[in-house]
Amino acid sequence: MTYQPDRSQYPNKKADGSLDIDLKSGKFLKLWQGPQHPGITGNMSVELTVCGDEVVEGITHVGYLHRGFEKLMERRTFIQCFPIVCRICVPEPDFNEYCYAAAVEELAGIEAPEYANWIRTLILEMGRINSYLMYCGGQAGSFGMGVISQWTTYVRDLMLDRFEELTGARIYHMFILPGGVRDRLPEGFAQRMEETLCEIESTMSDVYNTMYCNAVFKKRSVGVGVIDIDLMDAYGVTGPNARAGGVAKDVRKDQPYLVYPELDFEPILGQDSDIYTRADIRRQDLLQSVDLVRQILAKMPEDGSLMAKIPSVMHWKIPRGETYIRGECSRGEYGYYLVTDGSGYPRRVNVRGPSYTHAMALLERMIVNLNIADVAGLMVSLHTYPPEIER
Amino acid sequence: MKEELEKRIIKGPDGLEFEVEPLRDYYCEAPPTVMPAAYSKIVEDLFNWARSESIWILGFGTGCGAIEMRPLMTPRFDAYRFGVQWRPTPRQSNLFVISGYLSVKTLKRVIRSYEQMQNPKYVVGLGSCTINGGMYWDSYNTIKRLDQYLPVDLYIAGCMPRPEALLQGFADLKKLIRSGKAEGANEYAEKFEWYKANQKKVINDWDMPDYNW
Amino acid sequence: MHELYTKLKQYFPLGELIEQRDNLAFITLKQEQLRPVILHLRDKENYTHLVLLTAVDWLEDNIFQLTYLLSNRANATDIGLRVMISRDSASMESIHDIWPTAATYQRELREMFGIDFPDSPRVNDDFILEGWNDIPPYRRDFDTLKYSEQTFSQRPGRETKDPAEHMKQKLYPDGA
Amino acid sequence: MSIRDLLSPFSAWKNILRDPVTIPDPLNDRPGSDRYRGFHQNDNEKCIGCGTCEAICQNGAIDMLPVDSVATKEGDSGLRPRIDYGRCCWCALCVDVCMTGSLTMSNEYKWVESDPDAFRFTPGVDKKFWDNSELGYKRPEEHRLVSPERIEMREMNVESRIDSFAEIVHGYSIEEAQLEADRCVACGLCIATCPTHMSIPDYINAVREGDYEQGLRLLYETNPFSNVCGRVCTRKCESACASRHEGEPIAIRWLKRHIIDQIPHEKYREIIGDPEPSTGKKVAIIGAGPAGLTAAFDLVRKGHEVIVYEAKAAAGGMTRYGIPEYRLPYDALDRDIETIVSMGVQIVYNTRIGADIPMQQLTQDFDAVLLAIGLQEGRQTRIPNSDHEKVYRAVDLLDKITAGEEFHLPHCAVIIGGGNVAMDIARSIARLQKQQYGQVDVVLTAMEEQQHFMADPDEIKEALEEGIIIQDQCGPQGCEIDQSGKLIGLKTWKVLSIFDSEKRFAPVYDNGDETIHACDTVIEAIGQFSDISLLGDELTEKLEWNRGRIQIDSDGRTSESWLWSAGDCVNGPDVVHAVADGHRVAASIHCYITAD
Repeated sequence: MTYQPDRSQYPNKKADGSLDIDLKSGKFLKLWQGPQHPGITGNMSVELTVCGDEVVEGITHVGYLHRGFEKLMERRTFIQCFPIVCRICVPEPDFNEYCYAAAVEELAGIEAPEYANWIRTLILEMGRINSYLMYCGGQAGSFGMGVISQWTTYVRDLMLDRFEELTGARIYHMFILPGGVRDRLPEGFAQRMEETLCEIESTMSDVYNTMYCNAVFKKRSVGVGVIDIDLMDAYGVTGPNARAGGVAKDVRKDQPYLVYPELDFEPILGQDSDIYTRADIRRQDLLQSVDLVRQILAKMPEDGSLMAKIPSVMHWKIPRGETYIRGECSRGEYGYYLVTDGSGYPRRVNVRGPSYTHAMALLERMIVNLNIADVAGLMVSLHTYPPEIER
Repeated sequence: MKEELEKRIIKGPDGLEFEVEPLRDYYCEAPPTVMPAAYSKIVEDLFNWARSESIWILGFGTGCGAIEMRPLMTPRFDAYRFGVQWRPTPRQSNLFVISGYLSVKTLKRVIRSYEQMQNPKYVVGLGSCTINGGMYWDSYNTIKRLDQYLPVDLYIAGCMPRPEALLQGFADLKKLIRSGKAEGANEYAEKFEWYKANQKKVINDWDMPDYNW
Repeated sequence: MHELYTKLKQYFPLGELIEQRDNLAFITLKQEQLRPVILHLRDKENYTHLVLLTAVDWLEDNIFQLTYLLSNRANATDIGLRVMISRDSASMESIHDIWPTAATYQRELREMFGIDFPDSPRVNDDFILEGWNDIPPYRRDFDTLKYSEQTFSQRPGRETKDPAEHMKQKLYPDGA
Repeated sequence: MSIRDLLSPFSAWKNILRDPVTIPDPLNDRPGSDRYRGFHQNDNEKCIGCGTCEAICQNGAIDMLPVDSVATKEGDSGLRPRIDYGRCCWCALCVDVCMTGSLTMSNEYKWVESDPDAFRFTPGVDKKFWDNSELGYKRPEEHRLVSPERIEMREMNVESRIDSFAEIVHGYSIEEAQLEADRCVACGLCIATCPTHMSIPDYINAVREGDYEQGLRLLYETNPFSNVCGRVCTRKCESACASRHEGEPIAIRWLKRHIIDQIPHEKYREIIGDPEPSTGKKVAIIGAGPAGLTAAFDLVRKGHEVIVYEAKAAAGGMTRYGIPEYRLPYDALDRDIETIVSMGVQIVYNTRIGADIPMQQLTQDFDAVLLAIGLQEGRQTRIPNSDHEKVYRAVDLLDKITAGEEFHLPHCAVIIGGGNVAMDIARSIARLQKQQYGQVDVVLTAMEEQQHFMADPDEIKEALEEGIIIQDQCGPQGCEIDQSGKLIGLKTWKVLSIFDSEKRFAPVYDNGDETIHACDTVIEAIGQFSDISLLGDELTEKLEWNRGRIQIDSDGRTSESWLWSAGDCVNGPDVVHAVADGHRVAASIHCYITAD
């Protein structure tokens, strides 16, 4: 028994395909979800036009977090850019550090030492775990299950403790810099990490029982927010969002970077492409990342060089060139397009966050005909972080 | 002006037509006034004690610092035991935590949210960005000094401050409130013209009344 | 990559090829060649995924470089198509009908670089900025520090001294 | 929908039995981790105020300001970083780049204030509760953002240089020079230490940019002897270099030489520019060494007529007659002199003032006179038998070698002295021995321990490589002569200490530890003095004296208003000091002669 809304009042389409919404008719209501709203992910907003309790049009508004990184980086030297890039994505900052460092290394002709690459991979996977844990809490919260986020935030905090002892900071680690990484693993790190991983696994099994095997959650997420397979390319969908629809795309496999070729894993695929499948893909991805962290700690060399020889950072110039570096973050493809012009400053940096396409064009398309109550759930299920949209 | 702010005639479900003028109907034009302290010091102290023990934060993550709010709301740091909790609407909140940098676009929303909060209300600035621009000191889109636009009671150093530092901040704020020094709302009312002038200097498309609550 | 380039060259006049990596190359195109090349790559060569669309301001040459980065999901290779357009009244054909998601990129370029994409949906709406009244901020001739100093007030009381100058004043003020 | 989906959420109830995870006292239970990047600390003893932290801070969070407790001195600007926590992002780039390792971070992170201006502080000066915190971020050992190692200078190996007077050092290639220049953080601490205050960071920047013409222009602003100083400068600047603290100092001297090497000599004049129009004033300079010629260069540029009187057949003074060719080739010196002459300086050679032209003549013919006669006479040890004909002064021998005069090359020489002149003569003799006798037999004795020799450490290292035997802590006691009157050796005693508790020269020997260094020649290289007989009795009488030296004021002016004195004869032997002196007196003379 599916809900059949009364669509007799719906607006007609105009010749150019847009909707003919006459606010004066009294049939429609404008509803702002965000920026100050509990049902929005971060500081952004969606301007909904509703008819009854169904959305007829949704327009994403971003820019509340715009700091102009791409401009600021143009007036910072290559080393000075390194601390600022992580701010582009708060919940998972490390991909910025990695992509930026890798782009600079490629254009400057530097190769990071192997040991540093192992540590980088470790940090990236830890970051993915964190991001997924945040997602789980958010997804459950968007459907009214507050307790899940209480659990996942706690275990995420344990992971932040590991980050803190490894990198010296909780959120903005500033640890991966062009040329290598800052420091080696602290004494006894692997063991404490193992304890944290066990805690995460046990929490995730609780989450599985209470969220994924929950009639309420299933009822609200199965079959809702389906991304058709033919939308994947048109809207540039990547990451778990694409894999939930059976598109086997994982940058870690397709264009392996760092030490991923030496790790044993397979991209996790789904079929149905709805909110539930995406949530489940992310849960499995999280567990896969837990496994990858274990693999990394088991396989990584005991010790090695941390930094490649880099030019003196005070006068570092990079010859003219351009490149694009991508990595598979928890939300999809994270990329840095870097252009250099032979000076000591980047000519242009463009950050391609996965949320850019997911939260703008895709969300606006998916939100139509959705129940107002499901808007938050859909938005979370696309796993978007506003700061990487507007940078 | 945006279409939805224009004056218009609306036909209600019962068939009656009525005029809507959003800028007049949805907002109040009265400027804020200074709230005098209670007549007796003992009563005022009692009020302040009560205020200090019920810090209700507006759930508006204006910048990166918002990410450290969630650990505070959850069992590990559990700010609730200190009388701190989060509310979804400004009407129920008395503390606005400005979590870091404010883009001009957000500043506009922050001002609206702040003005909608009930007196007495407090503002805490998180991190370098609220003090002197932080790492966005040369950005064209972020304000540099929060105290030019809102009265700030406390600043917490860090980029971003950890949950423990925030708890320290709440503890200090409580002391401030108890001692009767957290008079931001009154200061805002007193220097209302100055604050408005500063706000309007950076917000170019000011399409709302000066005071909206 | 070279193979593909030779193949494309049979159909279209192409500029130089820069092979950055095994799986990433950049090809420079004439403005009017962009649409046919993109359609060819998308439909015949399986470059179905638009990774990004962005611009680079070469102020000294009075040129905007538009970079369309296309990805072939099957063999995991990327091609960056570079189109140079004049900075004066910069305008470019929209490709939102090929990839709907391009409309977002075009909106951003319109706002941040001032490059027009006629017919692109909502291209003239405010996107990231609100009430912006200066030249588009990503242009090289926009000085963010200057703008910031003029618009926002910094906290007073900062001063600094140059070590060499300070030592001169302290140790050899008369210059010898 | 399965029954499981209804029941399984209830499994959460098992957490009822779990211990709470809440941290009881989060304000005190949670210190930052061992490498936490918390609030800054600065060790003010170690800090040199170079401002590199300020330069690298992308947030403009750091100001360099003077503090009361630190004085400005050589190698320490006296400034200390003040950090604005309204800007800082705790990225620790300042800690990473800190040239001395003085800047670190504690693991403290709680700081709340009502006053936004309170967040500016000078770590280590303004007392904070985290000042003594042990934990926190310190730069990891390997993590260097600026290379601590200098680019090695290519030079001739021992085999090919030992029998040759060809220049040992090859000079940097452009790539090497740029890498070395990149190491410079452009703090400018060196400028104050350089006697002539060359704009070192600027000309290093010119190397980095490849703008050698600008580099040369900068060099000539402060030093017309850049060919010379680029090779043999005592490079005091490198002892004030910020890179010295956690690595090797920048090779400032070699970079200077690199600029010189890159520009064809013909272009120098064009780059330096023409002198100012003539003023009609005349200045006489006695002595065509670095001090005299630098002053001449400055004065000629100002449009004055300058005549330099030189007793010897060639100009350059000690740089020509004292420094051996393998360190400073004559053509390099000639280029510097040619440039100076090309500006219009006239040098009258083989003319000794006092003997050929009386001093009074100069006072009549010129508006001002500069005495820059240097230190040409070698000091003697005055030990027993040191008046033997086979006991030489190093400067005399070096002079003969330069002039190409014949002298009896010793088969076996003992040198007394541990300074650069001792090294010069030892290595010159060694080369000649190798050329003529096929083997080196030179012993160098000095009173100091080897690590305290006055000589440049590079010189000592190279001397040892060339087969010179160094015997340190040997105090000369007398020359040994056999019955036929032939010199057969030098007797030394072991030195226990050289100075007394008040730092006065008062050597203490162990006379039981006696060594006879067998040899046929002893060479004394223990210092030089000036021959001031040229002044004549009348002038000597008139002038004011200070411990055997002419009394001068800070501008180099003597008690006679028309007479200045400059260079080694005032300051002791050092090329770059002489150059600095030349500038100083030139400025003073210019003031004097243009005043009336």
